[in-house]
Amino acid sequence: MDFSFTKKEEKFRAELRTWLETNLPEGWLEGKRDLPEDLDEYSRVLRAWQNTLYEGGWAAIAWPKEYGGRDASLMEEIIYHQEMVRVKAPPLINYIGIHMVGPTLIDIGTDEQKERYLKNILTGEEIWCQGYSEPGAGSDLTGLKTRAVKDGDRWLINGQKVWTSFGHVADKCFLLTRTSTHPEKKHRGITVFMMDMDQPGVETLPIVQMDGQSEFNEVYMTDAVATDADIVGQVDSGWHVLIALMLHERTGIGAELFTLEKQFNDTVELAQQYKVNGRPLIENPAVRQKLANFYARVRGSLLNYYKNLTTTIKNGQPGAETSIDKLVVTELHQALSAFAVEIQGHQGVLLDKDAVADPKWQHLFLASFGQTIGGGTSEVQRNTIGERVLGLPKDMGR
Amino acid sequence: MDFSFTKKEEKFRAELRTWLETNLPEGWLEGKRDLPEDLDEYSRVLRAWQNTLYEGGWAAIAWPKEYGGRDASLMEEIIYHQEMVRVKAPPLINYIGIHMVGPTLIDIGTDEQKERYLKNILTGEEIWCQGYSEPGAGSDLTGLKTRAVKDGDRWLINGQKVWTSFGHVADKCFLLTRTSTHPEKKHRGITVFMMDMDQPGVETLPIVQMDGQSEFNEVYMTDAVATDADIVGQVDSGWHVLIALMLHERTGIGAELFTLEKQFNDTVELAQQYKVNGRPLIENPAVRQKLANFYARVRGSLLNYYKNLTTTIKNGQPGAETSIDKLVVTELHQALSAFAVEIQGHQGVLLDKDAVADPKWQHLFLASFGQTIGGGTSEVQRNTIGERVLGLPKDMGR
Amino acid sequence: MDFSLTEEQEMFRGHIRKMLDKFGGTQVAREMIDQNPQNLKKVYKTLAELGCSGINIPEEYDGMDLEALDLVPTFEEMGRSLVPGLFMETSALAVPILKKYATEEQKQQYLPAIASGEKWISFAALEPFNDFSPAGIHCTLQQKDGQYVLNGTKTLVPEAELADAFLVLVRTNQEDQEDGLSLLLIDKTDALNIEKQSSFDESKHVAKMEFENLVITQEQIIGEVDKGWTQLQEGLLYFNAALSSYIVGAMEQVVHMATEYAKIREQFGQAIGRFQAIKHSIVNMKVNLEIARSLSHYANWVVDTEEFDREAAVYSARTYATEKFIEVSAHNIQIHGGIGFTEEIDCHLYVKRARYYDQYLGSTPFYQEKVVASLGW
Amino acid sequence: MDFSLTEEQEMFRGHIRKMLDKFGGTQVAREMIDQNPQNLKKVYKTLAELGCSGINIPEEYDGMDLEALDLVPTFEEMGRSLVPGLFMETSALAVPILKKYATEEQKQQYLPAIASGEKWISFAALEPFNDFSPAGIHCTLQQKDGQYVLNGTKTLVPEAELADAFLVLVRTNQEDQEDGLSLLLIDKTDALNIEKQSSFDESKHVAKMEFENLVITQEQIIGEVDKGWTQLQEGLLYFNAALSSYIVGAMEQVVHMATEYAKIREQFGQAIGRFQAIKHSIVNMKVNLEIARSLSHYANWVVDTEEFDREAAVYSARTYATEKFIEVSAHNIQIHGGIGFTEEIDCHLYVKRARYYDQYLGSTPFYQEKVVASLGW
Repeated sequence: MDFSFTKKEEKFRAELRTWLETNLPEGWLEGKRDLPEDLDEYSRVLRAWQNTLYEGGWAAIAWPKEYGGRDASLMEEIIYHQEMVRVKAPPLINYIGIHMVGPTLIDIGTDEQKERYLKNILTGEEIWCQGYSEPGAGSDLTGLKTRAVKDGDRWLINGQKVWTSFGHVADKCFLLTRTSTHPEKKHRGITVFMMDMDQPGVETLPIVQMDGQSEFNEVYMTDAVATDADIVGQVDSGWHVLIALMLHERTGIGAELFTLEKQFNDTVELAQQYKVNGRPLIENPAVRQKLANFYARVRGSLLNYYKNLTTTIKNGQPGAETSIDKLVVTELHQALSAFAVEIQGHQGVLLDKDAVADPKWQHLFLASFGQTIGGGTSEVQRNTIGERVLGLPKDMGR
Repeated sequence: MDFSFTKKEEKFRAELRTWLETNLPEGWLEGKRDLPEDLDEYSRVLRAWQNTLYEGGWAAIAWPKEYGGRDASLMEEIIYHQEMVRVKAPPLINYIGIHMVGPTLIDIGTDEQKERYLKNILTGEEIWCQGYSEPGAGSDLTGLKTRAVKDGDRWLINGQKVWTSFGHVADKCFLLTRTSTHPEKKHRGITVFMMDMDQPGVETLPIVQMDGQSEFNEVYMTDAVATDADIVGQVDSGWHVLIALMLHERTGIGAELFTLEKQFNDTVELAQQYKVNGRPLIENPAVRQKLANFYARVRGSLLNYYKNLTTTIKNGQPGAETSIDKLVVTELHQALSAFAVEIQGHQGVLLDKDAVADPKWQHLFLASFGQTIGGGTSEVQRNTIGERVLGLPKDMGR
Repeated sequence: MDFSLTEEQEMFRGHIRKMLDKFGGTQVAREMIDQNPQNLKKVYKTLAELGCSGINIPEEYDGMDLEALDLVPTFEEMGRSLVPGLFMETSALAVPILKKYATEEQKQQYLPAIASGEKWISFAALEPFNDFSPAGIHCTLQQKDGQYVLNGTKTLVPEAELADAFLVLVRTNQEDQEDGLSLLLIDKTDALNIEKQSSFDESKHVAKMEFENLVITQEQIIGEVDKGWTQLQEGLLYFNAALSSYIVGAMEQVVHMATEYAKIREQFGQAIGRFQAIKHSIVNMKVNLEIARSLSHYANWVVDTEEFDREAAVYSARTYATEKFIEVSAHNIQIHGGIGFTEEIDCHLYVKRARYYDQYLGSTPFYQEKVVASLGW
Repeated sequence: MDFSLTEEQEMFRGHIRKMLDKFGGTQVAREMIDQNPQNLKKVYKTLAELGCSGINIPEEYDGMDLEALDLVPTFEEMGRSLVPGLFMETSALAVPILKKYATEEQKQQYLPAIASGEKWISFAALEPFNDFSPAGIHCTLQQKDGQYVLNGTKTLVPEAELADAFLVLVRTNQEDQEDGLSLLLIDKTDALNIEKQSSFDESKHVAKMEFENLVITQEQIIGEVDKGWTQLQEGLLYFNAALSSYIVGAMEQVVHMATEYAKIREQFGQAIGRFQAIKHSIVNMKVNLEIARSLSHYANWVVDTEEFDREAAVYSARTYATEKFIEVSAHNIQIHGGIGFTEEIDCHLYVKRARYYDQYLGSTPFYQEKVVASLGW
């Protein structure tokens, strides 16, 4: 057991830190971190930030050097996430391109596809979204109904997607479609297309979330067009593409955990500064006990993540245990943000300009309800852990 | 809404209370409540107590007058349970006879059966046990494998029962057997026999529980004998008998709730008397908060029971809502007894003569684990509530 | 013993529900998010026409002289649709306090106008010191040049823009640690400095009020001077009993939503209500609802008696309700999955209201201590 | 970074497990219920032969001079089988205290004998005042006629009948509120008044010790006089780190039992592990186990460092482990159903041990306050 970083890793951290200090938008480190509210303006700024990352060689560190990456080790990825959380870096607008589409294409794409797409992903010239969920297919992706039908030398796509992140700014969509029907084996007959978002057959509508944000879209496809060259992998073998893709999603949960740790530290600070009739909350024994309880759970999840990471490094790929990380971090996010709002007492329900402490807490509390749903609900995670980690019998219906 | 008792009800309570004061074993009300440890002696004392009840007309108040009961109303039954809990009355050794077998025979028994059995149930001359669960049939009674096969004019019974309460002292067993097989409709083909326990083919073995008690038995039947006259209802229609029987189990959960209330009051007293370094526990804010929390839950369950009882009185029979009472009271018993042990700190793990407070808490804590299992596990109760109260779709496998 | 509402009470519930359904249920609350109180005002007008606003007002002041329990169906139905506004503050806080402590003149001035639905009263108690206790009240009423003047800041005053008057808790005595407060009734005038605050639960409006040398007359003081906190506790018993009913109504709708959705939503070829993870979660919600309902019905019965557990029962009903309301409304979102996280579906309205009430007028530990203390433990 | 035990440590675990399996796992603990310590003694002899008892003892005292982390596999495996006895008290409490505070003579006297498995040391700290804090320690060591005499009562002394010596916490200064205690090491003699107590967890023996004018020499005092509580905290860091490992091992066996039973037990025509109520309950147990394990591994690493979170990490590991051990062992009974409630199946052994350790040497709030205070919050 060894919790230290190697010299090489520390050098990597120092290099990134120095680069960030020079290249983050002006005033960012000092707290001037407002992003434009206007969507076009917002996406322009974030594309520019991604291009800055690209030019510094920091856009996709895990990619092979030949495709513009750094061949970064898992530990370096971890350090990368730690540093980005530390400086509260602007969001990566092409997250899906960098972390999902790119690695998948590098793995199983054709040479033409690599040539055509990879660099544009890195520079932010082409932003990607993913078209997975549908109104009737949430936890159960095999229920998808969006159909792609061959029509001469092109494919016509019809159907609806929901929860398409970045759909409103995306140029391309990594789209799951049904190309044939197998009532008994529903995961067969799925094909992944890389679809142009900018075409007459594609329409997007923002989804307004309960926290007032619109990070996701509905995407309606009416005779949207794609070609054979847009297919990832083989026709009808989309399920394999999905599995390959999931294996590349190696460290995203790490970023979540570092964010959780940061939020916990902020909660402690909140308790030290927030006063009830002049007395800081931290003097309240019940608050102290709850902080100690959260401390154990937050530290425990983080350490458990490191343990799973060690296994991942040794085995070369993540195991089903990572479902534990996802389950734990999202449920803790929810509990912690609720606690941070609750301890503020009656003024804790005031928002934005009227909030007494940092207004982020109220927003985090609302946003936390999406976390235990998106990316696989807690119920699905528990099934995965039960069946794949513990070997319990499979649920009905699958 | 009206929480008062009628004059008739108060008269009933006064009559019972006076009778108990005169007829309880000597010294009982003053706290001399030791029952013999020796099993034969124990059962002799309890049979005598039941006979005392019988002679006073208090053995089976809900039975019709013509069979030796009082035609008591539900409210009178409630008062009966309240008073019995109040004086910590000795256990009713023929509980199963009085509350289950008797009412079922009165409802669907033949005249001969009524004649033969009812009075002996009342006097305690014949103690009954129930033979339901089997090693492979716990929550799912349809899985039972004990077989009764016709052999001339008698039935030969082979199989094994577990969790047969009072099996070690019982004279008769209310026994579920399989008499025919219906793979698709497993609840068919079940027949209820009233089997003699005192015969060569029947052997009982005590089950030692985790709390050191042995309230239940395993019963092994090897060519045990019964006759047509011993069948309750019809051959192969035991499921209907079971349902009829369950409708008669009207107020048992009330007794549980009154016991819970008593234990909660005792917990408050414990907190008032138990000292940490000279200071009573009740001065500890965390203990006070938890007591308030239990107060709400205990009062809430009790009030909810009264609400369900009101519905029962209006509809003439209990609804599926009673599963809520069972679920809540057993889980609260568990939480409350754990709390009572926990607040005793390091000395809370000392037992019997070394216990610092009433040693009953440690025993109640251990016994509480059986409550969320016996009489339908909490999981089964939740299914019942979900399906029968809320109308959610039925689980798989049934 | 009969632990159920009467047929009349249940019939009354039917009227209210039908009326609120006509207004589109939560639509009224949603319009308040858009600063549009037109339908809310119509609802209140109808409630007054149905007699709701006079239920617990004595006949001599044009009311029906009924009891807290008779208000339960109204509160439960309002809670089901999350109707905001000042009904609870008026009928379950101002009215009991006026009945018990006001002078005959004050009663004449307010009670008939409340019964007829002409006057709605808001409650200005909380302050920026985050403490709902006598020590947390710094707004001060002082005698100066032969008259009273009021100075200080109130926060989180509900629906101030709709109020005709405010019940205000102020400090009149700096020495008294246990109380030293007084209750004022201040009519809405342009002289009042009211500023809308940004609320987490946008369908429940709150405002800040700043008092700067506001002149107050003796006639505006309700009850005994320096005994305001003590008198308020009596009013809060009625308010918290009512609040628990309101929340029970809201919880019932939440459980209903979850149950119905679980019956029709299919995943993995099954209605999701068939999965025990979902089924048992809804069952736990239902159990919490039923316990909350039983506690709340009893609280509304006991508050009009002198039973020893009067306070303990009311505060238990309040804390159990606020605590479980958050829990069930959060589970409701989880059961709905993605769609439960959208603004379009009602789920979020309930979780926001739950959070609002949980943090309103004292925390769970605050009320738990009151339960224990009131029982003499 | 490498968050895993080394191959050597894992290999060592294999030896211990094989050995304990040979003794029938929990059979050794069950024999203690029947007052039969023969196999327990054999287990301890074998542990000493394998070198376990000398792992963290310096080479100059015949030990292996390794670290707390190297004891983890042993503690986890002992926990898995609930092996009682004084291994933790000796190796994870007495040894660290002796190493840090004892005189060279005291070290010579005890450390080699511990390394070889000749001496096992019990811990007499708790008293009938239900308070594990300096204020709760009333046993008093006084100077009288030029010698020290000890008076008072200790309770819940573990496996006193098997101990060769006792580490005893006594008061030496009546004025000092923060400390004023001292640590003694008292060899077992017939003069000691030891009385077995009836324990809730019958496989973990405890006893009462009464001291009446017992003469103590200066050489029996470990470390500085009047600083016993402070010194003890240092030892308790090691002890609590070890305890968290022991509990992790026990929890692992509990999760294993539940998982395997859920795979084979059928009801309603299905393995019960297919029902989400059961499946998700076991998953929650597994998640708690893994978090506890991660906390405990880190605690045993950090205790031998000077990291700022050394104390916070150890006490977090302890409270998380004790709390979750009760929870998982209770769920294990529920998952087993009726048979889980019998004496025959091991379920109850774990829930009893869980309760025992949860209440041993301070409650969860006691340790939570230590966590927060140690971080300077």
